[in-house]
Formats: sequence, structure tokens, C-alpha cells
Amino acid sequence: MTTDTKVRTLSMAQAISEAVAQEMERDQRVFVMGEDVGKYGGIFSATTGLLDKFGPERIMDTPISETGFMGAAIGAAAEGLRPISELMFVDFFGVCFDQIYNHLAKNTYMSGGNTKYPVVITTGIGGGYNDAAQHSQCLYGIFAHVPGLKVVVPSNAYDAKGLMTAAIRDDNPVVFMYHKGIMGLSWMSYFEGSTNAVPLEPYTIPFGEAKVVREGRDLTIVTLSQMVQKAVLAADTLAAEGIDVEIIDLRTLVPLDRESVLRSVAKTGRLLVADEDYLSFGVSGEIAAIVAEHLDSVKLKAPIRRLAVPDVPIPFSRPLEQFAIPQVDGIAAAVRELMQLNLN
Amino acid sequence: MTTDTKVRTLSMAQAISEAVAQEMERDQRVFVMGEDVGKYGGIFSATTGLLDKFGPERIMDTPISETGFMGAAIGAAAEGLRPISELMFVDFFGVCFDQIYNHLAKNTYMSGGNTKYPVVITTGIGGGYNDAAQHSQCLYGIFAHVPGLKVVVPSNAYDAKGLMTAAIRDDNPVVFMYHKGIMGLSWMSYFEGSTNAVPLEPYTIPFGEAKVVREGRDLTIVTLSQMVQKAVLAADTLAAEGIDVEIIDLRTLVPLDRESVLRSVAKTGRLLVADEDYLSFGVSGEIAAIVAEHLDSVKLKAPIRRLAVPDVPIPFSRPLEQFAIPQVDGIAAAVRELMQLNLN
Amino acid sequence: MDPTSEQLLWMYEKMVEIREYEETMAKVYLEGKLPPKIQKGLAFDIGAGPVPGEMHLAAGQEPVAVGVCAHLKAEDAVVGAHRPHHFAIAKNVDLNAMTAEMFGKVTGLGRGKGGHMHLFDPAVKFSCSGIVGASAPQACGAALAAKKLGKDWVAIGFFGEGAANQGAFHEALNLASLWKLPVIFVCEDNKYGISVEKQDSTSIESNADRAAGYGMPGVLVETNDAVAVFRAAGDAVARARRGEGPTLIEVKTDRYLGHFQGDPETYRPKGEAQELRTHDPIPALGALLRARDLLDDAGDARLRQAVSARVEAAYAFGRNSPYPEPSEALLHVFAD
Amino acid sequence: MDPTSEQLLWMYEKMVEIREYEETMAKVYLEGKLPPKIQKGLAFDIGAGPVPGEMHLAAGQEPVAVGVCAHLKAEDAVVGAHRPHHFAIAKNVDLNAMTAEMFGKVTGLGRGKGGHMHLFDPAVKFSCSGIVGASAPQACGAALAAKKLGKDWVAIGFFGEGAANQGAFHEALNLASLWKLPVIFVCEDNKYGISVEKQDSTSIESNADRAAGYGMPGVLVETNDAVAVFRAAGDAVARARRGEGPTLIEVKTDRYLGHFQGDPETYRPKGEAQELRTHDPIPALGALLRARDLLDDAGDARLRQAVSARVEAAYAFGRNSPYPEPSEALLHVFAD
Ligand SMILES: Cc1ncc(C[n+]2csc(CCOP(=O)(O)OP(=O)(O)O)c2C)c(N)n1
Ligand SMILES: Cc1ncc(C[n+]2csc(CCOP(=O)(O)OP(=O)(O)O)c2C)c(N)n1
Ligand SMILES: [Mg+2]
Ligand SMILES: [Mg+2]
Repeated sequence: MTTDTKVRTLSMAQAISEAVAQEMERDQRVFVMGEDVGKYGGIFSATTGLLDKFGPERIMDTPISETGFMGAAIGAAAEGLRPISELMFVDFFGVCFDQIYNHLAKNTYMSGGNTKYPVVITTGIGGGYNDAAQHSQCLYGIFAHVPGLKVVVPSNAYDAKGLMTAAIRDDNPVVFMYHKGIMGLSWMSYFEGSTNAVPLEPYTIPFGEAKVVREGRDLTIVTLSQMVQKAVLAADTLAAEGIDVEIIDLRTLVPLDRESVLRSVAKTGRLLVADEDYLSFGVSGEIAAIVAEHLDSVKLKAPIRRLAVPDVPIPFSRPLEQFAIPQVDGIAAAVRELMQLNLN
Repeated sequence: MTTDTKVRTLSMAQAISEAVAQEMERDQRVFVMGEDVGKYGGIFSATTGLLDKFGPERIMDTPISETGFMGAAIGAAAEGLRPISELMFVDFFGVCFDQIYNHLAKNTYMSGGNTKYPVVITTGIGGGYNDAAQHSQCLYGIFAHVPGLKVVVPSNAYDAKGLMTAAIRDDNPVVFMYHKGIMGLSWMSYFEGSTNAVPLEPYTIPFGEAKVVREGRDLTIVTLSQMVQKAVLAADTLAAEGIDVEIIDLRTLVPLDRESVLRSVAKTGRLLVADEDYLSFGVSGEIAAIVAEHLDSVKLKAPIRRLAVPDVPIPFSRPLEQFAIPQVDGIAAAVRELMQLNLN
Repeated sequence: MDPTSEQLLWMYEKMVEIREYEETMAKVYLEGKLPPKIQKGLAFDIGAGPVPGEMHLAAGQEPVAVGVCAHLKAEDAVVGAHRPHHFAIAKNVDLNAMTAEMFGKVTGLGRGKGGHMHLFDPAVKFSCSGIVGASAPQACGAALAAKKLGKDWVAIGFFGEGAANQGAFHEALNLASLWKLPVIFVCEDNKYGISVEKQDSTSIESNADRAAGYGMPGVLVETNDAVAVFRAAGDAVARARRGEGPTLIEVKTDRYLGHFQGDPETYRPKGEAQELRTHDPIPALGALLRARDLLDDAGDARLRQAVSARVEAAYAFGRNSPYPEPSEALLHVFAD
Repeated sequence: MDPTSEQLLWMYEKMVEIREYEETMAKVYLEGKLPPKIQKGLAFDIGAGPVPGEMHLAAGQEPVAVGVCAHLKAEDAVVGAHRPHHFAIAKNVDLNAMTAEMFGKVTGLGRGKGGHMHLFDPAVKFSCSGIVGASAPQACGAALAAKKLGKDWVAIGFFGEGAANQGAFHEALNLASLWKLPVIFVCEDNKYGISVEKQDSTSIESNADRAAGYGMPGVLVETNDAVAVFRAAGDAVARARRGEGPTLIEVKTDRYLGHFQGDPETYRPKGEAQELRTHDPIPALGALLRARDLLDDAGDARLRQAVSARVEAAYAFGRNSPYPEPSEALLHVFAD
């Protein structure tokens, strides 16, 4: 392990693959399985360079058999190995979710704590590049809803490295969900705020600690993943108009940092949840509910507002997709509207 | 079709199979597929007697290949047939959800409305009889979260028949989720309120209309499925204590009758959501959020409260399961507590 | 069963059309995606230009589509995969509406909602999906419907050799054989599933050998040749129409391009695609037609002109059609 | 490979133990579940009594478990299915803790959280699942670990003939053969998946014939006989330990009882189970032992006494152990 403290700027993809490489060096039990993780280096570059470094025994291309290799990850983890198993797009969870949510997530519980499954599932999420209904979803709400999975949704390279290192060292199943539009890929436009300074040496960021990305007085935006970067841009615009927005980046959904949400909303009195998942029965509802359960300690100045995909599949056509997925302008508009509302 | 208006008492299982039989008589395109739906009559008796009536061409036992036959339902529906496809326990959705949520639910949208898929998926939900973590879940929140599926969750035989008839006649995918503990099976204790008067002639109940199961002044319980029956029992106890509870049975999650929720909570000022699904990122959060979005028109007297499975898998052992799944006493206790809270 | 002259000519013309169509789309696909107009630091921008998103082309695989679809009527259902154009064109999907869909236009098959992996044309019973392996069970359903309705229709499920390792393949094959469904499973072995070679994904040489495990005939077509595919498919379709059940066909075919457009293909031996192109099945069938005196230079030119006219018309239609109103995003979640 | 005398005796004793154990559990399972004590109108109450929930027993299928597990060490992993007791007992799972688990007690393998379909005993590497087909991929993972760790351990995935039509079966077999994993897939063909007969679920006679589609040996054991299973499993385990890869074995076995306890079995021909019991493999192996002078009446009595003592002790332990505190429901979602 190096002690060099040089700080470089990395893309989120680079930060993730660096974390994986460092943990693989540190711990021989860690290995990677998935489709196109080897020669290709991961469709979203989460494993770029790893095959050359670690060889095909530890960076294993799999058949297109998600149930097969997710199940194999469980079996291998039960034997003490620490698989990192890639589900190329989260949209494909439907072909293998049984292994994930009925087994990986529950075996520890069903064994009364007598077994553990240190598996990291990495997966690409999100839209914005016209990949349509089967390749553009976030779905983190579903992974967070079923008990037994820790759910990590970083918004930038620095967090991604620290959270990935923590994920690999965790003795529990962790679903690590990277939004394609903040990976800093050379073939997809991305939000540049996600590419930031990343220390070379390994470090961990604990799960369950949201980050105040921007402090503000007037209104709280609770958000995550790529939407953090959109919220920051919206906040810049709003600041010029005299609206001072606070932004909470949840960073992990399980565990969820309820306190940070409540603390911020108690301060500002106004809450907008900005989410790229489907609106109903998901993340935005949960955040709103947490506040609604604490209306005795959190005094609201306005009703809560949610921005999310309005319960439609992600459409292909650009104008449709831009309409369905909340954009920077939409966030700013929602904030302005919310600032006009006043509970007496 | 008969015009007999005799009203009998039926169990929910009987009401469902009667609705299926009547629609199969009415429409030759309707058929049933699933595991043990034939000779066995459905593990939860949703298809009892149908094989004798309609023969093996229309009541088809399948291999244990949920992806295979759910996919086949899609293909058959595209050709104009109207399959009823049974997923024996909703807990098994993880082996076939791709066909359901990426195809059945999205194809109409992706085709710009040029195709339709009149499929009813029937499935057993719920716990309470110690079937443990892989056979006791509700999971309706997940089906309601992904766009493109109508989601029906009846609480009694009368509603079940009308909603099933409507489901079969609907040109869209409908997931019809029956709680095992209200089916009136001869081998599982059940809530007797679910067995009620059911007219012989076919009738439909429109989706998206919640039902005020019990009117009350003091507090609203929003609930669904078996939990409705539990709430009714709790309300009886509470009435004796002078607490007058209103109970809203959602009946369908998609479409969701937001107005009925808001109307009732506006009246009572107090909301308890009682749900048998997992707590976080699910149904209870959505209901709470809907109210939190309308705090300008709905004046709350107390913070919102939620009762649900506390983000743990369903444990096997009786005392553990009784603890994890909200019970009648727990509902009553939550109501009493909530009546003590007052927002100034 | 050997193709008639008309069938040979039809297959040739369709292959020419597929190739030209995809080359046209490949060109417009690059518009706006390359430096210098895109975000600084990017080599390529998948979401930019008039045809954004992923684009999987089938150059080299045309024989599979035409050899099978030559046997089909409009009533026969075809379910394709993420690489669907060759199947769609061979199944006579409306080329204008398909093209408009790829441009995301309101005149598209799906009013712009589907995109190139999700083409639905109920008039000719064509559909496809971006999920690997999903076609096989759905084709079973179409075949089940044909059987229930007492029709002699067949259904085709197309998929790649990579998809044959997906559980859906297994479940569908068992179901089809068990229920004696009039369905033909056609596996395109183009040697790659994205970057993963078949030998690294599949425990046996040919998926045709998997058919025995389901009690159905398995046929291997060893050459990337429309006539060979035609023969194998003809037997299978006839068998299915006779009510004798399903068949699994694997065709050894070639992928000339990357998995998707923009694929760096670093995993691929240099020059491989170039070498494969020396066995291009389109000129090969052209040569056969000429040898049989079914085609001469003038006829070929006429045919190519007709094809070009259709492709250009579709391109113009797609390109010039209007976008849907943004708020149309909210429509069509449910059928009315 | 033929069993030694010790192995024969071990298999016999284990089969006796499995049968007696399950009969004991069948009896206590009925406690509290029958009229008149239950809710009016019910014939049976699955959620009542000291052992609530579903209960899948394996009477008749003991040869599969002992014939395979006779070859295993503690380091070899076994992944069972929803009908797991015979496998668990043959794999030397702690009988006391297993029984306590079925009673939902805090001394159980899973502190009462798992129940009879979810038994985890890491000391002997046993696990199982209530999801049909789920065992096969997980067994691949254990085998992969053995290979990575350079051990000669093997892994067994047990499942029923019904499960062999689940996609997971296919994916696991391909993976195992592709990666030459030391795993043995053992399919118990007890002719039924709940009420559905094999001929109504499976497009071929024997799943052993599906092995060829994965490039691995497929072995059919045609008689429900511990020695026959032992021989087939011995070859497969030896092959796996030598690093030569996986094997698929199907055993024709018999289910004497209903799918679960309380199953009305109206789908089953009257007298079928009675007839099957005339071929009971336990007395058959007893007779073989006697013929080889390995067992006499006194020895059998001693053996049965020892078995009964173990079963009774386990029963008493399970029954008399305390329940977990209700709030323990909140613990163990995550490993500390
Ligand atoms: C279930 C699922 N897993 C993974 C993918 C990602 N993916 C898209 S195409 C592809 C390769 C498919 O290979 P093959 O079936 O051989 O078809 P080809 O691309 O060669 O035509 C993969 C892995 C997917 N779309 N669906
Ligand atoms: C994925 C899935 N589908 C359906 C079921 C319900 N189910 C439990 S056991 C069973 C029959 C299994 O048959 P088989 O594999 O032959 O095992 P057997 O019961 O005969 O031992 C079924 C359908 C399940 N548990 N999991
Ligand atoms: Mg391929
Ligand atoms: Mg069986």
C-alpha cells in the first residue's frame, strides 16, 4: 500500500477501478465477475485495466447468465471469498433478482447471523443518453426496499472511491450503483462536477452519512447520484436570483441518513426531493415520509415537493426523455415555485 | 350470463375462481396458465374447479418455468388472447420479473400505444402462517413502483370478484394480488371479515376507487389487503375506548385513489398507514408523501405514522413473525399513541 | 427444400436492402457525435446527433434474417433481439415508420418512444427487445396462440449465441417441445457476445446440440449462406406448420462491425472483420443468381436502384418527420 | 466404485435416521393443526402448533441423499432445496440445532429465523433454499471457491426434476462445464413437482440426457437404490476432485408422502404411494447388509436404538428450547 498523498483528478470510473485494484492487491480473496469486465474493461469502464493487472483468474468474463453468476457469487462468498459481481445495467435485475434479494440479501438473516456474504454488486444506472426504457432506469428504490442489501449511489469520484473501498471491506452484500452520466466516459457526455480530486492512497467513506454538498438557508434539496450534479447547477442559477439552496447528497440509501435530512429541513423549512427513479412508491416518497413523521420537530414552511420520473417508462426520443427525467431547469423551476408557497 | 341476483357468502378464493369462470364462459380468448392451476386447482384455490369446467386446453399446468410462461403470456396476449398467468407466490417474482416489468409493463408504451397486452397475473402474497422469508412477502410496492402494471390488492370476496372481473376485461396488464390469510382456505386460519356476500351475476369494480370501509372522525387508517381486516378489528376495540377511526381500503395501488386519502385525512387530521410490505421505500412512504405534498389543503393535527414490516426479512419463528408483521394490537396501540400527539 | 428463383431474388434484394439501410443509418448515427462539436475531452458522444442512443448493426448477418423470413407470411410472428434491423426488414416492417422511430419521431412505429431496440409493427407481427434471451419465451406465446386459434401460423424467436446461455432460452425450449408449439428458435452465432468469444461463454461448440435435451431437432447451418439458412428454416417451418413442434437452428454467421457503433473493438484480433468480409454473403448470392441467369448487371443495377429509393425515402421520412410533443412522454403507459 | 462395508452400514443407518426423524417431525407437525381446536370451518391449520408453516418431507428419497453424501467430507459444500432434511442429515448437519430451527427456537441453526426450508450449518457447509432451482448456481460458487483456493473440495447442488425446467439449472450447468468446476448436480426425479407429473413438465424422459448439451457427463440412476446412487456419485465426485469438471446425475426416486404435509393429493392415483412403499429402499439395503453378513437382528436393533436416541434427543432439544425474544426479529439483517 502506498503512502503517497498526491491528489489527482479522476473520473468516477477511474476512481472505482482504482479502488477495486487497491483492494484486490490488499486482499487475495477479492475477485471480479461479470459480462465484459475483462478484455473490454467493463462497458462503463469500472474494471478498466484490471485484467492486465490481475489476469483472467481474478477478472472473470462470464456468460450472459446473470442468475448463474450472481448465484455463484453467493456460493463463493459463503466459502470466504469476496466477489465483486457486475450487473451490466441495473435494468437487467429482473433476470436474476431472485438470487440477489431472496438469497444474497436474506441468507445472513435466515441463518441467524451465522453466515456472511461479502459480495459487492456493481451496476450501471440512469438515463439521459437516449438508451430507452430497458437501459435507462435507476431502480435503486427497489434495491433499497428489500431488506438485506446495502445500497450505495455515489455522485462523484472522490465519494465513489471511498465508498467502493468500504463496500469491498464490508462483510455484507453491497449494491454499488454508478450513474453512467457521471462516470466520465470518453463516449458519453457527463457532468463535470463528478470528476474531482481523489487521493491515491486507499480510504473509506462510512455508509449512512449523507453529505451537505452545499449549505443554504432557504430550501433543502435532498438528492443522490447524478441528480446531485444537476442540483448543484440549479443552485448556482438560483443563488444569482437570491435563493439560497442547501443540497443533501444521500450517498447511501441503505443505511439511510435520516438525521441529516431532518436537520436540514428543520433549518430551511422547505423540502424538494430530486430523484431520477420512478416517482411513486420509491425513494422520493420515503424521504417525504421521513419528514412527515417528524412534523413535531420539523416545522415546514411549505408542503413537500418531489421531482422524479413521472411513472412512465423512459422514452427514447430526446424531447420525450428530457421531459421525463428531471433536468437542471426543472429543478430550478420547482425550487422557485416552492419558494412561493407558504403554510400559514 | 345469469340474471339471478341471489346473494351468497363466498370466500375470497371462491369469489376469484367464480369471476374467472364467468369471464372464461363469456370470452373464449381467456385462459389460465400456471403451476398447479389444473388438477390441484391452484395452491391457494384461485382456480379450483376450473379444470373440470374448461379442460386442460384452457386451464394449463406449466413447468416450473416462470420466465417461460410469463413470456408466453406476453406473446399470446400480443396475438389477441387474454391469459391469466399465475405466479404461485409473489416471492418468486425474482426469477421472472424481467418478462413482467421490462416487457409486459413497457411494450404498450414502447410501441406508442400500438400494442396491448391484456394479461392478468394472479399471485399469492402475505405472511402470518410461518412460511418464512421466501414465502411470506407482499411486495406490492415493487409492482406498483414500476410503470405499466395495474395493481389490485383486494381485502374481501365481494371486492375480489368485482376487481377480478374488471382485471380480465382490462386491456392492460393487471397484477392481482391475493393475501393468503383472507382467501378462506380450509387449511389456513383467516380473517372472517374477508368472506362476505357476493352476487352470483358478474359485476365489475372500477380500479382507482378506494373504499371507506368504516367512517370515523378522529383518525384515518389507510391500508389494504389483509391489513384492512386487522384494522377493522382494531377499530372495534378503539371504538369502545371512544376513538373513532376511519378506514380507507385502497383496493388498487395502480391506479391510486389519492383523493380519497386526502379527503379523509383532511377530515380527521391524523394519518396512520398500516401496511404489510417492507417499511422503507414502499407503499407506506408513498401514502405519507401524498399527504405531505398537500399540507396546504390538509391540516394535520399530528405527524404521520407508519406501521409496516420494519425492514427485516420475514422471520420463521412465531414470536418473531408476530413481532415483524403488524398485528391488530399493534395497530390499536399506534392509533392510541397517535391520538396523544398534537401539532401546535 | 430449395428456394425458387423468386425466393432467391427476394433474399438477394432484401440483403442488399438491409446492408444499404444499415450503412445509411450508420452514417447519420455519427452525425454530431464526433469532435470537435461535442463536450471537451470526449471521443464520441452516444447521446448526441439526430439518432442518439445505442445502435447495434447486423452487417454480415443478413443471411439469417432472409433465409428464415423467406418462409413467413404476415400472420407469422417474429420476435427479434437488440440487433433487430435485419429481421425487421426481412419481415417487411414498415421501413418509413421504423426509420422515424430510430430518429425518435412521432411518425415512428412507437411514436418515438421505443427506439431502435424496441420496434413493434403489429401489422406484420414484428417485435423485439433489448433484453438478451427475452425473445424465446415470447415467441412461444405467439405459437401457443396460433395453436389455440387453430391456425397454421408459426413464430420465430431470434437471438444470439450469447443469449443461449440465458435461463429464458432453456425454459422456452422445454415449454415449446412439451406443448409441441409451432415455433422455431434461431440462434445467430456471430462468435461474440459484445467482447466475449463463444468459447468463453458456451460450454459446447454448437447450440444445435442442445436441442436433443429438449427432444426437438437441432440443426446447425455451418456456412453464412442465405440458401443454407433457407433450407434449414424451410424444413423447420414446414414441420411447425404441420403441427409437429419446434426446431432449434444455429447459424454460424459473422459480425462485421463492433457490438454497437462506437465499440473500440480492442478485444478483437486486428484484421478479423476485414477477413470476414471476404466471405460476404451478399455478393456470393449475387454470383449464384448470375450463374443461374437470374441476374445480370442491368438487373442488379435496377434492383439496387429500387432498394436505394426505398432506403432514401425512409431516411427522408424519418429525418424530416416532426418530434413528438415533449408531454407525449406521459401518454401510452396504458392502452386506452 | 463399490461401497465398503462401513459405507454400506453408514448409508443404512443414515437412511433409518432420516426416516425416523421425519416421521417424528410429521407427528409433531400435526399437533394443534387439526379440528376441533382450530378455527371453525378449517380442516387443517398450517400456521398452528409447535411446528408451523410448510413441511416438505422426503420419505422414499433417502437413497439420493446418502448415496451422494457418503462421498463427502465436511469441507465439501451441499446446497439443498425446499425438501432438505435427508440431505442435511446425510451431510451431518447438527441434528439438535436443525430440529430447534424447525420449532422456531433460539437454539436453532438460524435462531428460529429460517425454518425448515432455510437450514444453514456452515460447520459442515450445508445450506438450502425454498426457491426451486436456486441451488444449482450457488453450488457452482462453492465449487469455484474450491478451485480458486486450490482445494480438492467438491460441491453438490441437489434439486428436483421440476426444478430442472428452471432457467437457473441451465445457466449453472453451462457455467460449471465452461469453468470446469468441481460440482455435481443431482436431480431427484420423484415424478412430481407438487401435483404436476414429470411428463407434463419436462419435454424429455431423463434430465441426464440434458448433460450432453453442456458437454458434461450425464448419468441416469434408474433404481431408487442407495448403492446405485453411491456408484454414480462416486465416479462424479472422483472426477470433480481430479479437476475434470462437473457431472449431472438424475435419480429415479419415489415420493411416498404429499408434496407437503396436509397435501390432499387428489391429483395422485389412489394406492400409488402404497405401491411405491413396497419397494422401500431402506429394508432393501437392510436385506443386502444381512445377505453380506454385515447386519443381524441384534445389530439392527442396536442401530435403530442409537438412531432413536439421537432423534429423540434432537426432538427434546428442539421442543424444550426457548423461543427467541420477539424483538430478535430486528437482529441479523446484516452481519456485524
Ligand atoms: C439479460 C441481459 N444481459 C445483458 C445484456 C447486455 N447485452 C446486450 S447485447 C449483449 C451481447 C449479446 O450477445 P449475443 O446474444 O451473442 O448477440 P449479438 O450481440 O452477438 O448479436 C449483452 C451482454 C442484456 N441486454 N440483457
Ligand atoms: C421459483 C419457484 N417456483 C415455484 C415454487 C413453488 N414450488 C415449491 S416446491 C415446487 C415443486 C418442486 O418440484 P421438484 O423440483 O420436482 O421437487 P420436489 O418437490 O418433487 O422435491 C414448487 C412448484 C418455488 N418454490 N420456487
Ligand atoms: Mg453473438
Ligand atoms: Mg419432484
